Amino acid sequence: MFRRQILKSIGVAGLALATGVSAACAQEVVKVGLILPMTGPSASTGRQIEAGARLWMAQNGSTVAGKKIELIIKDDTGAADQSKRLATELVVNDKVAFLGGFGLTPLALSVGPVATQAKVPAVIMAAGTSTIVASSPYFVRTSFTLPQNTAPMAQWSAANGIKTVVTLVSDYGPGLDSEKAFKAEFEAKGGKVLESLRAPLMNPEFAAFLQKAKDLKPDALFLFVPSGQGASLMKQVGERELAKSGIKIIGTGDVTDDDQLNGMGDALIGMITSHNYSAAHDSPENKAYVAAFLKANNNMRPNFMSVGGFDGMAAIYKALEKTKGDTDGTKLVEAMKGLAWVSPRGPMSIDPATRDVTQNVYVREVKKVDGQLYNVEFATIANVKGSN
Amino acid sequence: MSPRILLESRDLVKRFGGITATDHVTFSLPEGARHALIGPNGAGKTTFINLLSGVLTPTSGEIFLDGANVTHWSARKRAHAGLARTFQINQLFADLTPIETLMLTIAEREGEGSSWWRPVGARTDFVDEAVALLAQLGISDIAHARVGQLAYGKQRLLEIAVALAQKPKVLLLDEPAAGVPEHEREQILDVVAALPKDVALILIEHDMHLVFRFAKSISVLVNGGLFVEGTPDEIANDPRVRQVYLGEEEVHV
Amino acid sequence: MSNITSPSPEAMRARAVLLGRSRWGVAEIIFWILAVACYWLFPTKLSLLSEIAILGLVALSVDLVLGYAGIVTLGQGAFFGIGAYAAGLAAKFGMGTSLWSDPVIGLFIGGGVAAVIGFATSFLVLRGSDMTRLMVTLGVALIVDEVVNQMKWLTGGSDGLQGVLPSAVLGIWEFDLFGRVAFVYSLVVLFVLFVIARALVKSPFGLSLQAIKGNMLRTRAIGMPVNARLVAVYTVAAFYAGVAGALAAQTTQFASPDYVAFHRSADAMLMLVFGGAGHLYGGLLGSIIFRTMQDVLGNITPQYWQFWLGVTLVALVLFVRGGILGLLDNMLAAWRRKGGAS
Amino acid sequence: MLTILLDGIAYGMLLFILAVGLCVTLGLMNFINLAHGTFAMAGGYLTITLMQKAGVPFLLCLPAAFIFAAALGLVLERTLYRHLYDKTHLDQVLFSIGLVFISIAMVDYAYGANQQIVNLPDYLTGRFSFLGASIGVYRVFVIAICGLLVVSLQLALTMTRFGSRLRAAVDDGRVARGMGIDVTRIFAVTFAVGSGLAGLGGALGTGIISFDPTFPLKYMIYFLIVISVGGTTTITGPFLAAILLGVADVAGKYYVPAVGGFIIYTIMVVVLIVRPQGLFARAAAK
Repeated sequence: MFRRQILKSIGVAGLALATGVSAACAQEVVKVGLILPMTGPSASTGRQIEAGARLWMAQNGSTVAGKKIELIIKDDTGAADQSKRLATELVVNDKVAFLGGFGLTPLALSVGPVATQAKVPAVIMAAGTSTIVASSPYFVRTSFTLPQNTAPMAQWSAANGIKTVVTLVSDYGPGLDSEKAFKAEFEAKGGKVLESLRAPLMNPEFAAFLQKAKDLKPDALFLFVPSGQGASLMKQVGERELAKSGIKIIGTGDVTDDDQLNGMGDALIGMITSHNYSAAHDSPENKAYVAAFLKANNNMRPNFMSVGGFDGMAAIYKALEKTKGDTDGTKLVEAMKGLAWVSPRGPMSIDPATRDVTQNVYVREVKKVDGQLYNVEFATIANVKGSN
Repeated sequence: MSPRILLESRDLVKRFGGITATDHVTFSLPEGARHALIGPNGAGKTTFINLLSGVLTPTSGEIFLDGANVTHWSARKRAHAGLARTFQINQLFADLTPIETLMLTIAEREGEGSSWWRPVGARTDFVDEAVALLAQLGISDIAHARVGQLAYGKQRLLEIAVALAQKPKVLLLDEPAAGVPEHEREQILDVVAALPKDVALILIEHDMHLVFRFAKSISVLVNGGLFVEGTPDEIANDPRVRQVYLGEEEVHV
Repeated sequence: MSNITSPSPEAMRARAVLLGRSRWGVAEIIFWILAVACYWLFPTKLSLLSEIAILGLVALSVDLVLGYAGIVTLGQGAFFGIGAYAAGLAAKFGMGTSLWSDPVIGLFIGGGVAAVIGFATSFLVLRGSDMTRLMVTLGVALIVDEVVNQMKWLTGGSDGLQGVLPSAVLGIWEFDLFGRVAFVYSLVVLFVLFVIARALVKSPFGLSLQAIKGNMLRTRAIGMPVNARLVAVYTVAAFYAGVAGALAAQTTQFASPDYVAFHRSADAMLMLVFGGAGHLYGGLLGSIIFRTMQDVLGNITPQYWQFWLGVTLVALVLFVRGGILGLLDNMLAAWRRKGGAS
Repeated sequence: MLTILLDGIAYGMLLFILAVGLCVTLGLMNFINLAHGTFAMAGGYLTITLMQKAGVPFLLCLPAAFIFAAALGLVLERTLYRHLYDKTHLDQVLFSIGLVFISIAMVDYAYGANQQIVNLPDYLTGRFSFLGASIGVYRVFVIAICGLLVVSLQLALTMTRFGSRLRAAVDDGRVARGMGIDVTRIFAVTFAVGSGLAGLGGALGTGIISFDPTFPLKYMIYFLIVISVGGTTTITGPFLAAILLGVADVAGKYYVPAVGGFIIYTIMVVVLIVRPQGLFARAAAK
């Protein structure tokens, strides 16, 4: 009698709490845990992805294959140890069937081991370094990769009389990725990269680097900075009068981010960038998406991060449909492989071999369209693979 | 044979910018000495003590402790070589208790200061020695109170206890009774008088009554220089000292 | 000194009081029982509890330097980060298989590297006033931060250290997802280091630290090698912070420049002062309250938890002398005076 | 090369205006106010708001920023800082870190986390070439304004009665009080003026440096370097230190970007050890 008493009071209570009760209700509700930087320097990324994801659910209802989808948003403040802890809690306590979000590369990389150990699919809706997906069999990406967005820019530059280029990138994963991709593609096409400059990721002061670029007098200056830093970079580019001294300003779409483009001033007009999404993309799906997004987010213009969130949810819904609601992680990842659909950005698919995103990449020019600055696309490179 | 010289200064000078606080002082303190150092305010008495105890480094001249040239030794090294002192303004550990203060001093003396595994008080012989010292100084009643909250007189006694806990060969007492109310001065006088014979003592004091009762020899410091030295009788009757320092007051020896 | 054969009543009482200083009090034992009980009380919050244990260890290392020896430091976060990277790299190159990546070995590597750097920089802290010590320790922390960011080939720069794969603790307990092993492991390491710190603080060495903090002039007059003691305690504290960093790297299987950031040192000092510096438990208490408050407030208003942190800090300095334990001490003393007990 | 030098001098001058208030208050009351950056941020964000929302011309924002930050300084000093003069350095540090956290959270709430930019008026933008190097108009403007401020500060200190009383109080507070100088009132005024200058520096800074909520933390380190190298007993000490720091920082980032930040922190630690009272100050007899 005495022994049973002890067992009841200490052991059982703890265990029941942890596993028994919550397992029962998993059948009806499928939880999706999004880990986003809602605060800190990349807060704009978190805000855009959340808006994209919620818009998809608003348009496609919150039930798929008989299962009710519940979205849980967690703020990791852009700190990798927080993302990992939140991922563990989402998996262990909330029993999520999907993880998603990951505003920056380090945040995604820290969650890799958790997804692998817990066998839960993790949809990358932002982070752009090419090596991330390979780091865990449960990663699937619906955003973009830097080489994917950078290579077309190099091809266009070589084809349009640009012989020498200086690159200036932020000194972290995606930055180095885009620097390497640009240099490889551009030099393959006969161009010459004079110097690869790197500015610190946190609290960057671009003045000295821009001055150095100006002194090297290249035909063009290639720029990459994370979403959120484009405005202050372009202000200093204007202030240094690089364009006036005959240097063409090129870069990836991260610099002319739709979220900030309008506030950057007319000095930006004429800048050429390459990216996988522009709010001015000419397609019926995009027109509907932008209109709905503006209405739902009091005129905040959607940027490439928002479609990462929007298409991330699309992939989750389609995977659940394929597995008819079965939330087994491995089956879900298998179901995602090879998915293809038309997104507001254009046709896209999940590469079955690498689980990375294959999509069109567009070359665009900054133009003023009825009073607002947009990246107007004028060339398309179809079905660029995410990573090989 | 003449008693061993424990502490000696040769041509000691200390200048602060333009001011000469110690002016070529040559001085020696034999074993068992009961020596008083007197002089008007600003005569450089405390500076001289600070030079002897290593708190200040001399501009020139040398200091010898028990024959060894300690001129450039740190205060810490001199303390280990057997030179202890009290301070004119109490310099104690406010957060510790008297028993802890003495335990610490004894531990440092015995080289046990850096033992970090056994708790304070494991060495019961240290504890007994500390308790005996407190009893000797008559402050056993406040053994476990916070030093910061002790009465000023008790703190002055604790200063002497700490100096004694270092088992010094030479003890420099810097105005031990300064600021102590009248009725408690007697207690300090008795303690100073009862100090062990083999310790050489220098006492800085303004209270002439105490000086003449305690000292076997006296030095008079004026403007940093050694004005005159001698037995209490010689000093009391020396017209120059009277004129410079004692003023017209009649002194009963 | 006449040799007293049978110890006098005062001597007996003095021995009792002095030995009483280091006897484990009831409150202490309850504290640790509760800490262990957390394993069952909060099964879903184990990773948070491990983080609290680790932050407690960093606050304890600041307590040794600030609470006991009186050295103001804004640089303990640097040693935390160094420990994290050293242990992380050991786990990474050990690839989860070889001896190198055994967590306990990792602790000594993390602590050891931090202690070496602590020893090297301890001489900078010996001279100067609070202000210079504050800025020197801050300067050292910034240099470490800069080095971590620049040595990308080793530390992974801003992306952080990838591929940290600690093997099972002592080859037996694999780090599980639920954070059970991580919590027990962190708590055991914290307890072991706490016991050592407690002995150290109650020993003549600890007493000499309090003396140095109390009156530097007198410590030199009684022949204490002050600089040697400060170097020793600064190095030990660096070891403690390094081990905490190693624990963090192993339990989160990650290390990033955020581990060497300024806020790590500021938070550690805040937790300590909040709990009460110079009470040994101040750091532990402070980390529990600080981290739980951050977690609770963080969920309500993620951005503005820092606002409430700032308000508590200002209120703490203006109204509370000596943190919570200081408050308890004063209340206890007041109660004892009123009650006319001893 | 000349461009980098001028950029460095402009940056250095700006740092001096931002830091001078802290140097004097530290020297005067031995008060470690790590939150000095919040007044600079106040000036900066006020300018951003006035220009973006109210379209106030940039030149009007400068005096407005000075007055606003000075008023903020006066209020905080009279209400909170007053209670801290007799507290330990540790308490002062914790108090000011608390203030920094509060200011970061409030600005983050009001303006969001990303960097704010200000579109300067046309007559202040653009560059011209001088001796073959292209010089930013705004940089020259900053050098001019800051140069004016430095000269007027120096004159105020040496010529005016308030200046002499301030210097006496900095040299030895006790003696100054003995001579009947109301040191606390002098401190209140100096604190306000120092904060006002920081606010003005913040407003000027919107053209050169980027403003985000973490500004006070990011620039606290620069202020500490200016104090440790420049010392607190004179005005010229921190001025020379600020210029040295400005040029070293900009040149460092231009020539040896990998090692950039490393240089200035090492300078700080070395100077603190070799000459704790500062590179340029005479040994403070305090």
